[in-house]
Amino acid sequence: MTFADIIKFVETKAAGKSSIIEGKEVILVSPDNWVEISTLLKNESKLDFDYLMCISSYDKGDNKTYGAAYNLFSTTINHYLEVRVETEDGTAIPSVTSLWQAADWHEREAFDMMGLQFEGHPNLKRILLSEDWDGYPLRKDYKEPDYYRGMPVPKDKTYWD
Amino acid sequence: MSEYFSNIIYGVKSFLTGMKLTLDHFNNKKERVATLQYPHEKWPIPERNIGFDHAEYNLIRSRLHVDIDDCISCMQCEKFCPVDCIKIDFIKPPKDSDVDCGITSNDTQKKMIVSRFTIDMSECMYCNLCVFPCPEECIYMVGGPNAEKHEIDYEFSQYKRDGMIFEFADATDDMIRDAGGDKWLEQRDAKLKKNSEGVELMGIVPEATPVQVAAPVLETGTAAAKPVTAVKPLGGEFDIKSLNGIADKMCRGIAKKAFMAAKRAGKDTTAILADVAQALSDAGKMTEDIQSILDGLSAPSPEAVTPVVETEGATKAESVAEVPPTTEVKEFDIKDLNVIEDKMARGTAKKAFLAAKRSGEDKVEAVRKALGDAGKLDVAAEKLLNSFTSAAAEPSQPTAVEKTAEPTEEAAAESLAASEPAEDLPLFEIAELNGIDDKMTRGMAKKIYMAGKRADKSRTEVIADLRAGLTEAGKLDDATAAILNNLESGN
Amino acid sequence: MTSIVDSLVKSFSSFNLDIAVLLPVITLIGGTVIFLIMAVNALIAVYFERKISAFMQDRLGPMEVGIFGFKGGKKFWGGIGQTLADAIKLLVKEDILPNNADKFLMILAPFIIFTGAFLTFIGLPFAQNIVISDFNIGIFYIFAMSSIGVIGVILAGWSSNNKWSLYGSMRAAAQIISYEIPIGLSLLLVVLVAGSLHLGDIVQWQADHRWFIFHSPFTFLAFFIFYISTIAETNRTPFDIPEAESELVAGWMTEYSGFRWALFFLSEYANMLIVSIVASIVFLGGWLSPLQIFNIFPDSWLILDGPAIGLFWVLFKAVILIFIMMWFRWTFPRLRVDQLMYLCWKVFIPFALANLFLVSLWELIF
Amino acid sequence: MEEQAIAKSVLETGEMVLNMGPQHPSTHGVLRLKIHTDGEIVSKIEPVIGYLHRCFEKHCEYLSYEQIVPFTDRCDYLASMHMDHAFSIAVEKLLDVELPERVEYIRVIIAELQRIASHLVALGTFGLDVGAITPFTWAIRDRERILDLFEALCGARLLYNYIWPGGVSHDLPPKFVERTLDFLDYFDPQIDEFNNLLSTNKIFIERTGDVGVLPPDVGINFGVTGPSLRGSGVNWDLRKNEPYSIYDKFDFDVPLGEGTMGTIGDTWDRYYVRVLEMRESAKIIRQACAQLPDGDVHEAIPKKIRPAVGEVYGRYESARGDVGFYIISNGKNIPLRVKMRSPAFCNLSVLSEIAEGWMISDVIAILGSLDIVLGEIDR
Repeated sequence: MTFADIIKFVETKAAGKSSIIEGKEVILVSPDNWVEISTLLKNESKLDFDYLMCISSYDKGDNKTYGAAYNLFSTTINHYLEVRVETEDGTAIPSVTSLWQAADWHEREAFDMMGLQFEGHPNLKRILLSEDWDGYPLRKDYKEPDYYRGMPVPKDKTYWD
Repeated sequence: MSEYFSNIIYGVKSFLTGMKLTLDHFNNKKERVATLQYPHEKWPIPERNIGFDHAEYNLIRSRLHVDIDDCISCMQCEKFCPVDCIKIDFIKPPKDSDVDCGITSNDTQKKMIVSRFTIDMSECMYCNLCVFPCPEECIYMVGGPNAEKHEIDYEFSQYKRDGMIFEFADATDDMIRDAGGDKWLEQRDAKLKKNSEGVELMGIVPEATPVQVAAPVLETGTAAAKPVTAVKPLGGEFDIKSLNGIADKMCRGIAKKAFMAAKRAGKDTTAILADVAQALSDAGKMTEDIQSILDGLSAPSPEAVTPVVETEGATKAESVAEVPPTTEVKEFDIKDLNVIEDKMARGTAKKAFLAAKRSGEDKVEAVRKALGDAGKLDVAAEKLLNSFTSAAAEPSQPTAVEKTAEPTEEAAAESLAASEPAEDLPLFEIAELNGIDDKMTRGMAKKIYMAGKRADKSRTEVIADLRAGLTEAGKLDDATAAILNNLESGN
Repeated sequence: MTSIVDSLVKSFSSFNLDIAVLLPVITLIGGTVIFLIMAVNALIAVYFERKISAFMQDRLGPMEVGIFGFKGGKKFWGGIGQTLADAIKLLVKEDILPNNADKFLMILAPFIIFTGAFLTFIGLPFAQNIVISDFNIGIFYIFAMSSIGVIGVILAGWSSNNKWSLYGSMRAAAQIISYEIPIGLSLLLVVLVAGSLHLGDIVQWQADHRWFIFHSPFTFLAFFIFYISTIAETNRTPFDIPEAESELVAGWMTEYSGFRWALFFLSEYANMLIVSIVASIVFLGGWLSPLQIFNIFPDSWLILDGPAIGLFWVLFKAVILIFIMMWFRWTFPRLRVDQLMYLCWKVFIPFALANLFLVSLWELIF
Repeated sequence: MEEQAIAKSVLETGEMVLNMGPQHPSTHGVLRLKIHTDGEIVSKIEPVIGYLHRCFEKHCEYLSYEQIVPFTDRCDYLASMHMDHAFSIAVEKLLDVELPERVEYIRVIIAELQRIASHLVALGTFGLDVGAITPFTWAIRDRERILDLFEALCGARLLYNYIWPGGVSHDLPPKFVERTLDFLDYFDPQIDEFNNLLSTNKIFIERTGDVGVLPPDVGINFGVTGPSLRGSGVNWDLRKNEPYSIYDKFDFDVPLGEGTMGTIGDTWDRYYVRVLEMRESAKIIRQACAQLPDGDVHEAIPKKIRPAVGEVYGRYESARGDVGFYIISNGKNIPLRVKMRSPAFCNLSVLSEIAEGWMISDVIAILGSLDIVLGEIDR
């Protein structure tokens, strides 16, 4: 199905629950509607998005709004959809682990790097960084720590510059 | 049950197939073995003469090198480096000053003096990204088509991490000062001092570090003749391995024999080279290639020669004045003649070149004459030779001025250091003596040093002791004397 | 058959020495000889193992280290000093005992393993009359002594206080104990036919009749069961699961280094030699010349059956068997624990038992 | 009663937690597996990753597009060309560049050579994992020849920085095509040798057949891609399904697991799919070499990469599976956000699903068959 078809279909099933971002082939879903939309995308046999390729977290740059971009694909019907869920800092996004197991680690990574909270995730803890790391490195307002566990973080090549 | 047995049979069959294969490899080891015994054999470097936008682009990923004479300090390479391992500082002379920054080989007038061009090869990720944007093609990785200039560096190792920082800028402090870079010098010296004191190392700012001023600190801080860490002498030290470049086995043997004999007689580099050349021509094996190798060995020798020069003390000024000829050799090298396409003509030209060189005539004229006699002087060759005459004429003026200016300055500094014996200089480190090659001598020197140290002697006293003790034992050779002289001058 | 100890006692008897003095002297001589055999065996076997593996893998192996400047062959068989250099390196290496290890047991374990291999050599004939001490129950003695090592393996694994070591030692214990059964059964078959536990007698029987491997189809099969089981017993690929380096790091040897580890190494290669010699004596006619099989040479040729020639034939056969072991190692992947046990309990033991029964029938009929 | 209680407390058997890695011979890098074991049987696996985290995505926010390419090299260091190619495809999508034909052909040749090289390492190390050492050195021996080709191509043997957005850094060196074809001729019999030594060995089949079966639906749900998924019989190859570059011009098959030595989707199938894929890659290279057009490879390289505001998700079939680059541009020469979907990351997440209940040795074999590269997982 093309993007327009998918939108049409989603609109008939869940009207007003999602919107299209202007000029892009992307659906924007609010966290409240995400459970319904995701279930629809996964389980509806006409959509059948069985393959969650990637969850990319991103920072809108206003220190407040963060988002996750879900790249979905259907291996049976061969169509593609990008869904974005944007949230204010502190508000959780419903986890889609129960639908796509692949989301497990991707959501953990998004939490680790961007500080997105995923509601209903079975094991939401840091995955790439150590457990006691402060802050979320991929946020635009992240500052590198001066010390980590009492060790100074090298910042400059003093012998060099 | 039948499955049980068929399994066993299949198993035995597959085992036998596998064992046959390995035995085959074992028996045919002659054809099969793929090992390359590294230090003895080296991997052939693939041929390549393709490139980004000109014919001889280098593809080897090895140590970076900069032809600093060609650098116009456009900062492109620094900008493109993803890991920030290139650091360039430059000083723009004021408009009214008459400082000539030189001309690149592409005939671009340089507008700035490169006061610092540092590459930290321990950070370099060999991505080659700095090489492409260079407008003057002066930064490249050694080897490949540049192999003539710099042999590819296989091992590429240093004893200290600092050794991986290469400084390519050759502007002296005076040049920088002339160009109005006093402020930059101050900043650099302050930075060096701070670094050597260990302040802000690894980001730690200690509350009060007991400032232990070690000898090397002062050395670089006050009397820095060359900025920052020493550049690795590109020609390398002249030793017997340098002769390995000679392809013919016989010739190499003769050369090495002569080398060893000369070395045992305690001759210096130039004398050794002369001996080697003599021995080879006696044997009738002197070819152009070998001559060019020997020339190459003598060309980058200023660094190697200087210690010898320094021992001669009084004759210093004269011998420094003799150095310029070597710069001329650089201007017009035998390799430049490779541009000549016709084989015969090239041969004639080279022969003439070598003859002129040996007799000390003007090489360009000699080559021109030889070619003219042979009727091979075509337009291209004429053009080439003309470019050399003009190139030799133009920049030689300012460099000569600099060269004459330099020694006086240096000599003044030297005499200053001599007249005011460095009382304030602390005792040097014992590690400084490691430069002494001979084991016995080194041991003796160290013993004397320790005795002096225990007796709380000053630097000059210890050095005097060393000199006396070593002379007595007959171990004070040129190199050791040079080291001692260096130590004395606080260098 | 006389033994080295016997001849030593005989030669010392002229000095009229007290037995309290004589005994330590003879023990010392015998012990030194055994230790030298073990050390030299390890040096040579390791070198050849490395070379064989290298050639099978299209490599060259060690090529640089020589002895007194002599590196060996220029093209392929170079680096003859490598194992010696490695041995020296192992001896001067820092000996590390983990903090939480049971230090006493950990120090003890390598010696137990070493002792197991060492004691086996006492009863092992290298040729006619070349045996340290000639037991009339030789085969039983060797079989018993070679099983001592497993105690050391278990101790080493347990005392290291490392989970990988524990896994390794448990696997080793299970494996060695299991594989002793097919080995025992195959040897029993030979004993049954030859009617003696004495290795000299077994060889004599083979001289009188024919080699055991060719005696009947069942003894032929028994040889392969014996040989493969001994590979398992010596923990070599494809049965090297106790030290499976891709799974258990190094199994029960994980925490050992330096000299203690060298003892393990020494015993491993000594065990290889032992089982190969036993196999060659019991099944391949020991010091009998293979030329005798064909019976085409005149009897006068059999003069060549002296101890030196005998030693040559025993070692020749053993070396071939060791080469096959190495060949296996560099060809096959490793079995899994349960498959190893399957192979032992469901393949080898039933076959060995059936063999034992059938060979008895064979003896009755023929 | 009391005796019973004492006996119970003494004889109680608990699970043992085993730390496999980060320093372990067969975790293929610095992966750590927390394994709960009951004897030899593994009851639970928790992969712990991040030991090789080098802040790739954070770096990308400070580097221009050209400068990111050498960093992508270092993600999957066994298939650097694929990473370059994947990133370049994503950036080209963002820039909307038309590539010269020659560039596309060169890229395909290089990418398929790289696929062979990467699979050789995967197969060799898989052999090591199950205890066969000889196949590893044979595989590495053949890989060296490919690396020689790459060295002639761009000077580097491992991390190439060769495929740039808009083109490639150098044209093919002289005789490259001939040397490549020579290599392929040499390489074909080597695969048979490899099969005889390892693939059909009874012990190897015992170790891998029927072990660690990955059902197709589980694989897709976990986001497993590449040969690991194709081993389960799922016909899923981006080169066929969503042809990028010029893969639609070539005739090749997508090998699938068939359960020859057990069940479909077992470890042996995952292994053997890679063997077959090497042959298919060779097929593609032969075709591409035959059709290679002339042209300038630097024609389409943009002087400055400044994409318009927008984002793109570029997909690529690397040796390990489906690589994705999600790039958000804000119109500057430095991307706002680069997210890399690494195939090995998803492939590894399925390990605990398929390896639980097997023995320690099997966990090693299953892990080896997933062919992970930690540089890519941890980024």
